[in-house]
Amino acid sequence: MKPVKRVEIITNSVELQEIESVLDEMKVSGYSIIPGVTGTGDRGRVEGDELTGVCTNVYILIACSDTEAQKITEAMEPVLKRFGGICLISEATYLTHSSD
Amino acid sequence: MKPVKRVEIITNSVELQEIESVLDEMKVSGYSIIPGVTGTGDRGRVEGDELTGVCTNVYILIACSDTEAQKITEAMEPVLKRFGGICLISEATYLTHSSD
Amino acid sequence: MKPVKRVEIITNSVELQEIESVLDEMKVSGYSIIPGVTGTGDRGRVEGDELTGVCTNVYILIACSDTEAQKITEAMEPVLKRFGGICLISEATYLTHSSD
Amino acid sequence: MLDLFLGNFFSAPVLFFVLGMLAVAVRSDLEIPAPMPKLLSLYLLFSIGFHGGVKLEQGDMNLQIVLTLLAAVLLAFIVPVYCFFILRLKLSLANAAAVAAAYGSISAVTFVTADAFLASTGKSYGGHMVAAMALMESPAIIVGVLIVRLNASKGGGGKVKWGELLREACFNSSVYILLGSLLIGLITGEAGYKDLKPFSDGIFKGVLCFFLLDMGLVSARRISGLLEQGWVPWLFGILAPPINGMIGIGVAWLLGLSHGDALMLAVLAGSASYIAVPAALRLAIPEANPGLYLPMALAITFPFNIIVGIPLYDVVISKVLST
Amino acid sequence: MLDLFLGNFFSAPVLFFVLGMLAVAVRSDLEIPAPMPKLLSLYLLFSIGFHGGVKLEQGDMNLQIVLTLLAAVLLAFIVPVYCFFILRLKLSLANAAAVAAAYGSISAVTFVTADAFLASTGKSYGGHMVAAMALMESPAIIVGVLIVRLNASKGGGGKVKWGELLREACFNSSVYILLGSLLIGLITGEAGYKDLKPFSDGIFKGVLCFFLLDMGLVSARRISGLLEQGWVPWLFGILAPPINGMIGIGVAWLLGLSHGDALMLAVLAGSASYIAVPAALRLAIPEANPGLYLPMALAITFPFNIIVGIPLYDVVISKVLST
Amino acid sequence: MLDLFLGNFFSAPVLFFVLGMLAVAVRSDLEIPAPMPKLLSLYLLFSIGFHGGVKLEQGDMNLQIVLTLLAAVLLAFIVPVYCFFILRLKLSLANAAAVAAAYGSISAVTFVTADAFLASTGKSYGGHMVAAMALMESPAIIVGVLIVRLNASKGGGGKVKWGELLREACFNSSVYILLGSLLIGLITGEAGYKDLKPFSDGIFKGVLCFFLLDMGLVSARRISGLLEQGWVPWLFGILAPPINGMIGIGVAWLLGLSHGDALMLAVLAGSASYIAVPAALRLAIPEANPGLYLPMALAITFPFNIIVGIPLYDVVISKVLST
Ligand SMILES: Nc1ncnc2c1ncn2[C@@H]1O[C@H](COP(=O)(O)O)[C@@H](O)[C@H]1O
Ligand SMILES: Nc1ncnc2c1ncn2[C@@H]1O[C@H](COP(=O)(O)O)[C@@H](O)[C@H]1O
Ligand SMILES: Nc1ncnc2c1ncn2[C@@H]1O[C@H](COP(=O)(O)O)[C@@H](O)[C@H]1O
Ligand code: NA
Ligand code: NA
Ligand code: NA
Repeated sequence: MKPVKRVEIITNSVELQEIESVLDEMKVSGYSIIPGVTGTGDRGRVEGDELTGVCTNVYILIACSDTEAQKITEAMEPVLKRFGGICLISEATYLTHSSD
Repeated sequence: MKPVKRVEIITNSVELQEIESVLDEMKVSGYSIIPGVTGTGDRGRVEGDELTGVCTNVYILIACSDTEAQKITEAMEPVLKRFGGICLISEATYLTHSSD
Repeated sequence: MKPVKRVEIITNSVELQEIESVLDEMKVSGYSIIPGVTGTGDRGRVEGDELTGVCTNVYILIACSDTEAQKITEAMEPVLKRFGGICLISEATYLTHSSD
Repeated sequence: MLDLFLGNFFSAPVLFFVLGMLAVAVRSDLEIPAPMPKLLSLYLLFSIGFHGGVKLEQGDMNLQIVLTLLAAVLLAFIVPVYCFFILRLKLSLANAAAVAAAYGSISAVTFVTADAFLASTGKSYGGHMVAAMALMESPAIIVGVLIVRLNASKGGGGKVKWGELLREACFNSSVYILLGSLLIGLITGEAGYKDLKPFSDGIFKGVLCFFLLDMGLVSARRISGLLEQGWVPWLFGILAPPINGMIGIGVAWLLGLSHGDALMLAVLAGSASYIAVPAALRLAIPEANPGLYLPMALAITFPFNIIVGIPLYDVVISKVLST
Repeated sequence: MLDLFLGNFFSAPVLFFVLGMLAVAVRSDLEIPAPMPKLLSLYLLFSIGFHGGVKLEQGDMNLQIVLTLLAAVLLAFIVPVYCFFILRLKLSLANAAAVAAAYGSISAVTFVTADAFLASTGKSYGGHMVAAMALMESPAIIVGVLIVRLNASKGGGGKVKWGELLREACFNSSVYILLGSLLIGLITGEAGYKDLKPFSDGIFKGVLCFFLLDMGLVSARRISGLLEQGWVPWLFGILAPPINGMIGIGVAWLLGLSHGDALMLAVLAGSASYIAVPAALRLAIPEANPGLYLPMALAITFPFNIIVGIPLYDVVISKVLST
Repeated sequence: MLDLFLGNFFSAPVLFFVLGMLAVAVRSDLEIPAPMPKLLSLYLLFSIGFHGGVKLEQGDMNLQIVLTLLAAVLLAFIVPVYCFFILRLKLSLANAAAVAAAYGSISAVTFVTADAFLASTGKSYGGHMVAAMALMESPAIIVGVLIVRLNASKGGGGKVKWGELLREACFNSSVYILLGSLLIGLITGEAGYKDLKPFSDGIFKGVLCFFLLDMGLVSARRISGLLEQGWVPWLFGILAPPINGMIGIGVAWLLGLSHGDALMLAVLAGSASYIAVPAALRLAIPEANPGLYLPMALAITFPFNIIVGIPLYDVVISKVLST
């Protein structure tokens, strides 16, 4: 059990590929994606009923170290500014298969 | 980056419309919805295999201020009492496109 | 409102039945499941595009007491070691229909 | 007569239903992934509604049709009331009202299966029976909620939003697609039918088989939850269909309906709702236990009707109408 | 002439579309669950593409076909430019460019509905019109993004990834499945067609009805969002289709196209994209409001074309081509 | 002979498969949204099982059929053992056992594609080959797990739940729906077949095309992961099918099977599982790398069989059986 940061990102699903490549470049040890999220925010309702997927959000959860969290939020800031969405950071402890 | 409350609500999907209208009336700045959640609780198993959607839960995440969190939990209490489900509040910090 | 632990488990969906029976045996008061999660970790990409469901993860959220959280993480450790995935524990407060 | 039962049992739709139930028994991982069952059920409602509309356009409106529709609605109001008084002997107010509402309403898939059964015996029924089905779906919801409100002690629970409830009763998705497709069938008539036939008719029985496979899975999964509820649900779930079915046949006999129409009315009266009613009750009577009314309709009454009820009603109708 | 409009309105596809719109009006809970609409749209594109390829294999390549394809591409580049200058009078740069791009592109479902309309009047169109549709889908995206970049003040927003954008314009899923199926139809020809006919042809119209039911739901849900946007979207959304349609008919007349080909070109010119273009613009012009360009194409122009536009273009073509 | 290969390559199902692979190459966003592929695969299994049952009902049971089924099961036990010893030269214990299990099992979609190929050459095969397929699906899972357990050092990993494993081997969804549909076809016979034909037969080839489009996407996406694994997976993935296929043909020759039955046996022996086996192994041999056994079966062997294997086996059978 070790302390980690929980970074949560919710944004439009068209942005997913971009964000994933940012995370992959950063070599974060792992992340999880929940598709099919709907919601409301400054840019109005995202109903998820479109044919395009343009109107669906995606939820990304990353458990990572302090420094990684720092880097991720820095990288996310312009993306969220341009495309909307939020990024939350909270505290947690971590139990993993590779923790010894 | 500013501190926020993370309010999480999990309840039966038939309640969603009601909850959304409560949130919209409160004018919370945003929220996200994950559909298709299953689970177990005091009211038994929610298997999600019905034709009605009666047997699916929904997960709602709201990042908001202290006072908003307070109001939401007050509004949720009778709903959860009547229809089941849970409401969790935790701490986080917040990075958003509109934060300056 | 009472303090609780938020236990989050993300692992391969083939493990779900096993984990659920562990939780049911422990008689935790409730848990929620989000299916269809994808992700990346030590065991590579889980794309979710297979026909088998072998390549999908599942997200499990349990709001429980300290001791329960302790027991769950102990029970999860060998499972995660064998099949991969992560387990996060964080703090929250709890509003529920049965809380009086 | 045994022939008829075996013939029904060994028809493809019923066998696929049984295959689904067995899959749960042997713990196979077979499943029709969501949301396909929902789509298949929309398709079946569309198909039956559209075909009903086309048939209606070809026949002509007469007094018997009007009386049949009136009788159908009347049944839908009366059945839940008498069921409630019986159920109240053993169940709580909310549960008795909810179960009564389920049994006062109808099961469209039972109707569709009866349609396939009837076709295999070479008989047919009038398009207005589809309208009867749509009309019978929702009154029981209103009756159920009324019962609870009239009997409930003051101050309990939230208030009922009657406007919402009525709107949902009239426009819930199954009533809506059924009546909508019926209307469109009525408007486009034979020409429209010819265009849509390969879709609405050709693949109909195959889709029904697939859907019943899922119904078998879903209903078998629900049985375990019922085992803790004692013998009351089982007794009611197995006796209500034939009794209500016989009431339906009685009405059919009074009105002088054809064999096919009589069978469909019996099936409507004898079946119980596990879609529209539970969806409405979950909101309107949250005190009632969905673990009771849903599996009773789904895991006892539905299989009973599919396997035993439909041929039973058919036999009785043959006897009764020939007198 | 009124006959034609009523005949179109009372055809099954259009009626199902209207049924979907009404469902939203009465707040029915009817919905075609995701991701079915996406699959149905893939099916329709496959079917129309495959059939087009088979038709192309049976005809022979000639100069008129080549000219038609060239003219189609030209239209797809010019229409968004002239639309932009009109829209810019009332909208912001990004919004004007985005709406212009949507209207410069095409709506495949409108094309498919026109196909069903044409079949019901006993006429047909050439397989190359499917190729024209594929070619007309993406140029407007590039035009839209170019417009924004050329007019934007320096330093605003991120840089455009032109490579990505071009790739997406050429290989987005609708263009890809359309051209791919067309090619496969071209290769397998009549023999392949016979094999696939019950799937690609038999159930086609039924699937179209189901899909239009969903389009009705989706487009009606979008209307409310438009009410806050004033009259500009409504005016443009209703005037652009007939005007662009007439331009298409003019081109058809110049090229001496057949009635069927002319109708399809008019429909392509007069329709607006609510799938490929919004998906691309959400990334490429994030400053533009998807709550504007998407519902304009989906909730105003699409219904207009389905209900009024198609028979209107047909009437005009009858008049024009007979001169 | 080249004709046969080209004829196969330019058939609609194979072309759609290639279209899917190319979509990944050009990074199109085309996808068949989940869970549709799962449903399509259930449909294909249902269709092939049901048709097999009907054919079985029409033929009669004889010694050759019994011997064929026995031989099929024997193959399914022997092939993974010999494959394991070869693979163990280069791979870890767990990986070698897992890959061997995949290749000892079968690919139903390859079988289905061979069915379409056979139909296009005017030949047919016996319904019992569907039973053979069902019987060949699971033995290799048990062999694979046994190998690991017998060779593993004590104390490693959890214990195997043999009961669970056997149950899953016998009742996993593909075996279950295949055998269930076969039984129902056997029971309902010609009459049931006629009823379901538009669904089970009419749209079959179209659904196969759509499904292969998805298989193309899925298998192409998997190739990249294989590039890091060196040449062993490629060599084995391309050599195993023809070798195992030839073993199948040898058995067919010994038993004197018809051309159609021989082809199906070759395809079963030569194909590898990417559904049932990976699902079982992920739980039973978690030490094995799913990034190895899954893409080998899916991205190398499946395309090989679809494009080259099936016509190859056909040619060899023509040569061998004519001697
Ligand atoms: N305060 C919030 N809490 C939870 N989710 C939010 C919040 N604000 C925005 N979101 C999510 O982020 C998406 C885009 O936000 P926006 O760019 O503000 O429209 C919304 O559709 C929501 O799903
Ligand atoms: N302790 C818990 N942790 C996580 N989810 C819960 C918990 N209790 C209840 N839930 C969720 O809330 C739903 C309704 O709860 P209940 O009303 O207690 O049956 C359940 O089906 C679960 O999805
Ligand atoms: N650091 C992390 N943050 C969020 N999710 C993770 C993380 N590591 C692993 N996961 C999830 O757990 C799954 C299995 O992890 P692994 O066993 O490390 O491959 C991944 O596919 C992810 O969905
Ligand atoms: Na009833
Ligand atoms: Na256009
Ligand atoms: Na094999």
